[in-house]
Amino acid sequence: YMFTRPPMEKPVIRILFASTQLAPPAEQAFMVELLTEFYKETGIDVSFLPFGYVDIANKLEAEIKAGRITVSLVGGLSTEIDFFASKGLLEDLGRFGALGGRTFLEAAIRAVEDHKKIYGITTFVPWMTATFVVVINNKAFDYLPSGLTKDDVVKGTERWTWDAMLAWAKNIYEKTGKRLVGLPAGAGGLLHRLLHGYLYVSYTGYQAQKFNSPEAVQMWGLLKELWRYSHPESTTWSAMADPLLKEDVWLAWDHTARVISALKTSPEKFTVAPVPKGPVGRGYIVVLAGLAIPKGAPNQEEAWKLVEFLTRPSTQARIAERVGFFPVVSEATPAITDPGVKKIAEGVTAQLGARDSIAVAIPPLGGKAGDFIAIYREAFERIVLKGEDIGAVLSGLEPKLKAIFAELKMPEP
Amino acid sequence: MVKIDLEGVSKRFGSVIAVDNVSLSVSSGELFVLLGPSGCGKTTILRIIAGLETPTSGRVYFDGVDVTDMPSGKRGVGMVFQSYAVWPHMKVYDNIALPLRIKKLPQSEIDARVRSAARMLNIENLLERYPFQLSGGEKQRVAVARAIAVEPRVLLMDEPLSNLDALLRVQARAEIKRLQRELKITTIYVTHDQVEAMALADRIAVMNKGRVMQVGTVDEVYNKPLNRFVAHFIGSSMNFVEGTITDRGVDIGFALIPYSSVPDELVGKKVSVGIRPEDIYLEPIQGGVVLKGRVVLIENLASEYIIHIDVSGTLLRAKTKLYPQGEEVRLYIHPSKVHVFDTITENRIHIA
Amino acid sequence: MVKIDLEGVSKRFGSVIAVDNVSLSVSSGELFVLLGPSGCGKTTILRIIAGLETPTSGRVYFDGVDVTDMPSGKRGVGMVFQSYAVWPHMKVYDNIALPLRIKKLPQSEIDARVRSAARMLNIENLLERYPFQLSGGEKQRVAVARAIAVEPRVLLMDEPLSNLDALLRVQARAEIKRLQRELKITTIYVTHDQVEAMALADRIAVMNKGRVMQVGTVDEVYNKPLNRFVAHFIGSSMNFVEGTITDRGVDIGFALIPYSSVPDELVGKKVSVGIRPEDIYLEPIQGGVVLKGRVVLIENLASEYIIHIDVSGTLLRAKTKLYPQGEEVRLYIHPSKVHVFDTITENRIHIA
Amino acid sequence: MPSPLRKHIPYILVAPSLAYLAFFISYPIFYTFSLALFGNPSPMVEVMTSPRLGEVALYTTLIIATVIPAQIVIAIFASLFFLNRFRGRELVLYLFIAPLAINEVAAALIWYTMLSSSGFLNKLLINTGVISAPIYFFGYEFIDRTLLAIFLTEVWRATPIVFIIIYAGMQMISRDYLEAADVFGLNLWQKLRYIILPLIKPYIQTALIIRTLFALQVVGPIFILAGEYVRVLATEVVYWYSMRLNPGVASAWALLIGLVTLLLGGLYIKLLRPSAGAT
Amino acid sequence: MPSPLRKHIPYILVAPSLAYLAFFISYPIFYTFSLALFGNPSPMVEVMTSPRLGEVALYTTLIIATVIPAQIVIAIFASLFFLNRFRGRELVLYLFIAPLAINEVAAALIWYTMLSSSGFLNKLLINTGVISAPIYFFGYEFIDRTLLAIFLTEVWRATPIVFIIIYAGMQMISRDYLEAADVFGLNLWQKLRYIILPLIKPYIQTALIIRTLFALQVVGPIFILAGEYVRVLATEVVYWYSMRLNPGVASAWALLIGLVTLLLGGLYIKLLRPSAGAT
Ligand SMILES: Nc1ncnc2c1ncn2[C@@H]1O[C@H](COP(=O)(O)OP(=O)(O)OP(=O)(O)O)[C@@H](O)[C@H]1O
Ligand SMILES: Nc1ncnc2c1ncn2[C@@H]1O[C@H](COP(=O)(O)OP(=O)(O)OP(=O)(O)O)[C@@H](O)[C@H]1O
Ligand SMILES: [Mg+2]
Ligand SMILES: [Mg+2]
Repeated sequence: YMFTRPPMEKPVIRILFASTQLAPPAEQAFMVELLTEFYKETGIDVSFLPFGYVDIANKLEAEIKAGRITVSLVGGLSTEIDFFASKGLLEDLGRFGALGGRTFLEAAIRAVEDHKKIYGITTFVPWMTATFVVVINNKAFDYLPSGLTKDDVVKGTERWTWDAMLAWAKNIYEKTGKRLVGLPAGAGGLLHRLLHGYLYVSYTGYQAQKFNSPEAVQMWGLLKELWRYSHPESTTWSAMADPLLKEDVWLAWDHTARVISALKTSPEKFTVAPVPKGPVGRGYIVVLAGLAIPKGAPNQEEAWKLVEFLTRPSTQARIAERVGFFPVVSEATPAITDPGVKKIAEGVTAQLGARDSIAVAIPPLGGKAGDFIAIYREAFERIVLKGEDIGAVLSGLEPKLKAIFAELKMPEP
Repeated sequence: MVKIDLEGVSKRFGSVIAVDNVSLSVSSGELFVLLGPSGCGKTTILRIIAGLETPTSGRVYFDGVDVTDMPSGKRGVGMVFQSYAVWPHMKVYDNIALPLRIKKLPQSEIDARVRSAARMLNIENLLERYPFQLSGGEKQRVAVARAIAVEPRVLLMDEPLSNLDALLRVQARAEIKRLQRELKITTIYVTHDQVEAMALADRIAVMNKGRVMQVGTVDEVYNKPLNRFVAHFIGSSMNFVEGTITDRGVDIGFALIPYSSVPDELVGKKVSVGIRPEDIYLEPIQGGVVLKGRVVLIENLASEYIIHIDVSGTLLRAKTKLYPQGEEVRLYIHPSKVHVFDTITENRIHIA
Repeated sequence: MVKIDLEGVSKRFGSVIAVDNVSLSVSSGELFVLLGPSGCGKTTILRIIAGLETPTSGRVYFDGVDVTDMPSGKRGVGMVFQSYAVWPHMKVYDNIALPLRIKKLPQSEIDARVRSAARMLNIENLLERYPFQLSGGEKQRVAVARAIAVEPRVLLMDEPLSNLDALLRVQARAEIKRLQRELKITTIYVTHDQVEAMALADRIAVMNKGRVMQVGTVDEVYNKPLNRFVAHFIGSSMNFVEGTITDRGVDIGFALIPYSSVPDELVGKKVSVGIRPEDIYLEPIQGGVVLKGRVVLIENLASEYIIHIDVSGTLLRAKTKLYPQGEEVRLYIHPSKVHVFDTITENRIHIA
Repeated sequence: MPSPLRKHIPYILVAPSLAYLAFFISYPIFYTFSLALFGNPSPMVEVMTSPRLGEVALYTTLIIATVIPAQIVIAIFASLFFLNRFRGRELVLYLFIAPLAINEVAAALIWYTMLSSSGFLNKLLINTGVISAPIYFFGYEFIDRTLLAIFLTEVWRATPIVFIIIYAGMQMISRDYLEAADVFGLNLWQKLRYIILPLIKPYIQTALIIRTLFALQVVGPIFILAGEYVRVLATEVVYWYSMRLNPGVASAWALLIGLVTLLLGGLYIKLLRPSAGAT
Repeated sequence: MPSPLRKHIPYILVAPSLAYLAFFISYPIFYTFSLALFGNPSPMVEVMTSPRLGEVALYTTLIIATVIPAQIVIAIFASLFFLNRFRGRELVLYLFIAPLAINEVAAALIWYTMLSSSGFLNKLLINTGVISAPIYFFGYEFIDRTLLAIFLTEVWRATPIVFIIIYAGMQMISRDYLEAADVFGLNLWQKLRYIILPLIKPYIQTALIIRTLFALQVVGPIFILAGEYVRVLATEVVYWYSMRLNPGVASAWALLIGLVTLLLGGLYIKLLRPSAGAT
């Protein structure tokens, strides 16, 4: 990377920042830009090193063992940090005290608390987040079913349920003759997240525990029904931005990163809403990235300064605009200038801040993640697409699901 | 059974004029031979008649119908290519049979024709071979067999027997002639072999540099060559002597060839006088002019001799079966076998 | 300047025996002609000498050194392929020049040799053309020019002039002969043209079905053919008459060819008697046997006639320059020009 | 080259390349085998008993068996067409070859966009009144039409390669042979059947091998056009490798691709053995 | 075919295919252009001013400029070698072609496994005492060696295609021409230089075009062997399309690939214009 460093005036402190996130080149470039500003401000020269998750773990372990630690700050998903913590690789950040001028979102705080419960230390500071939202073409509001208002949807009230969404889709279909719900059921789509992290949680309270249960059967029934009003091309869509823009669909559920381009292009067309809730609650997945300091790391004070810099509302706003990860502090959203990004950020904030929400994390299954996902997708294919008997399919797949967790000696989430 | 007419046909390849304003008429059922030096445009004319080449200008007629733009396959011609163009991926049998199959002849007829053509060319035992397993002459015979087996309306043969030995050539020539006569196939035959040309031809066209120099029967071309080129080209190479026409005949320095009726306007004209070696006799002939010379060299051609004779400083070649007795010889020339050409235009001067 | 020896060379292609136990010896600097019917193995022999084909058995020696396994390029041969094998992607000039460039001759020498070879074959004006822009005869001349320009130790020519007209052929032939003599290049020359063979050859080998039938000078082969095949093959096709040897000569039914000293053991033998058309005279000759016959057909070959004569039921052909007067003719044959062959072995019987 | 000694020269000349063959070619091949065959359960057994095998075989066969013949036929006719020298030939030729330059993923996207329910084609047909409701090409319910779209995309994108090879072959046919065919009255079809096709057999063979090879490896376009629901050998490799994180089973599928390729390759070589005489 | 009327026949015969050309070929091409060029900011402008362009150009050039020439050279020598008929020839030939049947991703994985620090090669070398510490081929610090690994993988995997094409070409050379070369004393190199190479120019051209085309599209192996640190045109397409979900910029990169392909294709055609005479 060629960028001209400013002339060295004061003695420079160099720290290494290893991260599993923002590895793609353009995001790296953005980080370098951001860190240059940090350097100008503090005189601390940060080297940003994108690494694979396994590599960081190995590196930290080796360095700690050898007693020669080079990395001062680690960025990663909360689940990855969980793994580092479980190996005792992290410092307690409790001693640095609170960061002023920012309010962390409910869900973020909860995640930090969870870790504290297990490891007894503050393992990380929330850094940024991503989640799944519902994006609505404003035209759809003309077809709201009785008993549902725009406000319900935007604010995510009690009445904004999966059943309500079904009624809405049905209403649209009956009035327009079109199937305007969109789901990312294509090859690269994240449909499985909708299944285990949203619908299952909303209907059964768990991602996997009650895989084969009457509640689950009810949920699948709803999805089958909803599919009838979903665009048939959904099975080829891996991201909803395009179908939304082309108005192939009016109601779409997808990951924030996968709808952002639609909102950036035509922010005025769309509304971003939290996801609907189910009988048990508003289940949703939160993907949270955090910052941690390795045990015995050099220049910890400087690292903390960097943590402060990265969680500042203004920095958070810029991250949201440039790389599509969303703020974890509520002050950041108003600072976002791009109207599309801002809309999503509002949706995310609404979702992360909702009281009845059940936030779950994607279970860290390592090599078994693929098998886990495959079970949900197979259920979808057989129940929804092929119309097989719900009970039979679920009973058939349940042992496989249980086997995964048994093998990993993990509780079923 | 087709009459072929070329009308002012020319063909240029870039700056090369391969055929230069040729008009020809080949009668129906005729065997017409094209003779001429290498590169004079014979192949090009055949290709134009076959429809493989579009003339740059001029028209081609079959039985009076303009076929200049008719696709080759529709013209009903059979052709022996100079390069044979035997299809390499087919056995000899199939090479000969394919054009017949295309015509949807019954299987038995095809088989009969293939075998009869193969018999004519002595390749019956090669029918199951691929072309790469054949010698040069064998390949050439396959090409000939293929062309005659289709019994075309027009047969075009481009040096079809050039790679055959004398015996086989005589045999094949006779077979071709027989078939051609029997089926009355209009045939145009390119050859370099003058004996072949004479043995076969109803008429001959002598070409040079893309032009037709003379068309006529063998006799006409041989005995009354229209110009020096034809005289020189046909037969074994002619003796040429410079001379002048006088009122009593042609004065060639060392002799006077007497002519009785020399038109006045010709007197004094510079001429080239051509005499064929075979027209120079070592024994007296009736009405012959006598020359005296000295034998310089004798070439033995097994059945005859070419005798080089110095006649007052001019070297003449005589072809004879008799071995000359002694060095000094007398030569006899008959005025009717002497060809007189204008030195400048090179055209024949008729004189008797 | 190389002496070439073949020792019991055979070549089979699958079940086909192309060359059958041939032993030959070509002297250094000799011009040796291979003659024989199409498919008799001439090309195969050349290819074996060139090193393009490994003999199935037998050995090849150059100056006594076994070269049977020597790679072609090392043998110092130049070859004119029957199919020309002119490289299609090179201009004529480069085709002729490439082998010289390979030899690292100086540029000026290359240019001189290319131009001189081109001049010899009358293709100077074609040097800048690609092969596809040439006529058949022109391509053939390029192949010849390429082979002679390298001035090889051994020159192999496979029907090098078959596509040229008579005049050019005579010219080219003379040039080749001159060059060959001058540089003393051992040359093996395949031709179907007997006139060419006779004009060029120091010695001739007559082949048939992969075997050598006779090797000798032109005179030997023509005048003393070792067997019926050679007699039949060489010269214009011979008249054959069945006969029996008696103590006074050979009885051919309608005449007796008298011989003075017939060995006793031959008397009563059935023989084939061969007489060449050119050895049958229509005018009296000294010591000739007289036959009476009736003219059946006269073929006009322009400079001479082939006269078909019925002699007591046997058809004889005579070649003559004289047109016969009347139907009834007398024929004269000289016993020394009569060839006698054993009817069964077909070998010559020496008798005088 | 006659000498018995010279017969060894090629061997000596290529001793290094033989070592290369032995090591760099054989080792990786054995490695794939071991990855695919050993394990508990053996991935290969898993694949062979998997319920998806039938489906995969069906779709793979369907695509290979329609796309490749179509491409060969189109390429042959295009080659015949381009052998004629006509005005503007070069331009048309370049246009015809142009799709080659487009990435397969890009090509699939283009066709997806063109054929999707709100795409160009439907708009055109609706606006011109040919149809009133859009024709769906994509989605699980319309899997037959999706196959058609895959067919079109593949043909569009990859025919030029087949064309380049076959065209090169046709250009090599000596003009003499075609002229002889013309003279003897073979029409275009007969010329094709009796002269051209037999002579370009080696090219058709090359084209078939190369195309089969690549057709068996196509993943991106299928994922784009059909999502997960048209499963072929290659998508299984990717699926097992990158979604299921199971290199063993992925290798087993890859090995199957290899086997099918070799099998078809052998078949082509057998069927298209050049006639003995064609050099 | 002389007739002026017949001159039109090809046009008439292919009217449908011309329509096909006009619609199915041109439209998608224009579509890519529009996707790549229009937008705010124009993706093309974004690409052309992106700081990655230099890096991408460097690596793309490096890979193309080493892999393809190496493949052509290897393929030419392999073809020469396989023209000799020797015992076991077929077997060696099949072995040589075999990598063709291996999926590119699988091939990359195999090589990764073989060359990795704990892989087969290092084990072999360490066990035989040639080296004492493993040689690293992969990782950001060893990017030069990673390029070598990419080179090896690509050459291993894709040379057989080049070989098949060039071998077909060499087999078509009339034996006469080679025999004439033998007789006139051309050695192997001279024969190659003066006779064989000029005659197989069209094949080398075809091979170059096809290989360049595919080399410009290789993604999987690069991701596997080099992670994200060796950026070439094709990886940018995939990156922007599936990681950044930005079809505009992806199209712009794809268009660049197309342009480079056409450019190189044009160059090959120009440089390898067959000598006027070679039919
Ligand atoms: N590859 C082959 N397979 C089988 N037979 C062959 C092969 N090559 C040549 N022959 C046969 O070998 C014999 C000799 O062939 P060769 O080419 O030497 O004849 P040739 O005397 O040169 O004849 P021509 O005068 O016709 O050129 C022929 O009968 C020919 O058919
Ligand atoms: N494609 C071409 N480009 C340029 N010149 C050509 C082309 N084809 C033929 N020619 C020339 O046209 C002339 C006539 O060629 P043609 O083949 O008709 O001669 P030919 O009389 O058959 O000669 P040969 O007896 O040698 O076969 C020759 O001078 C030849 O060089
Ligand atoms: Mg000719
Ligand atoms: Mg021969």
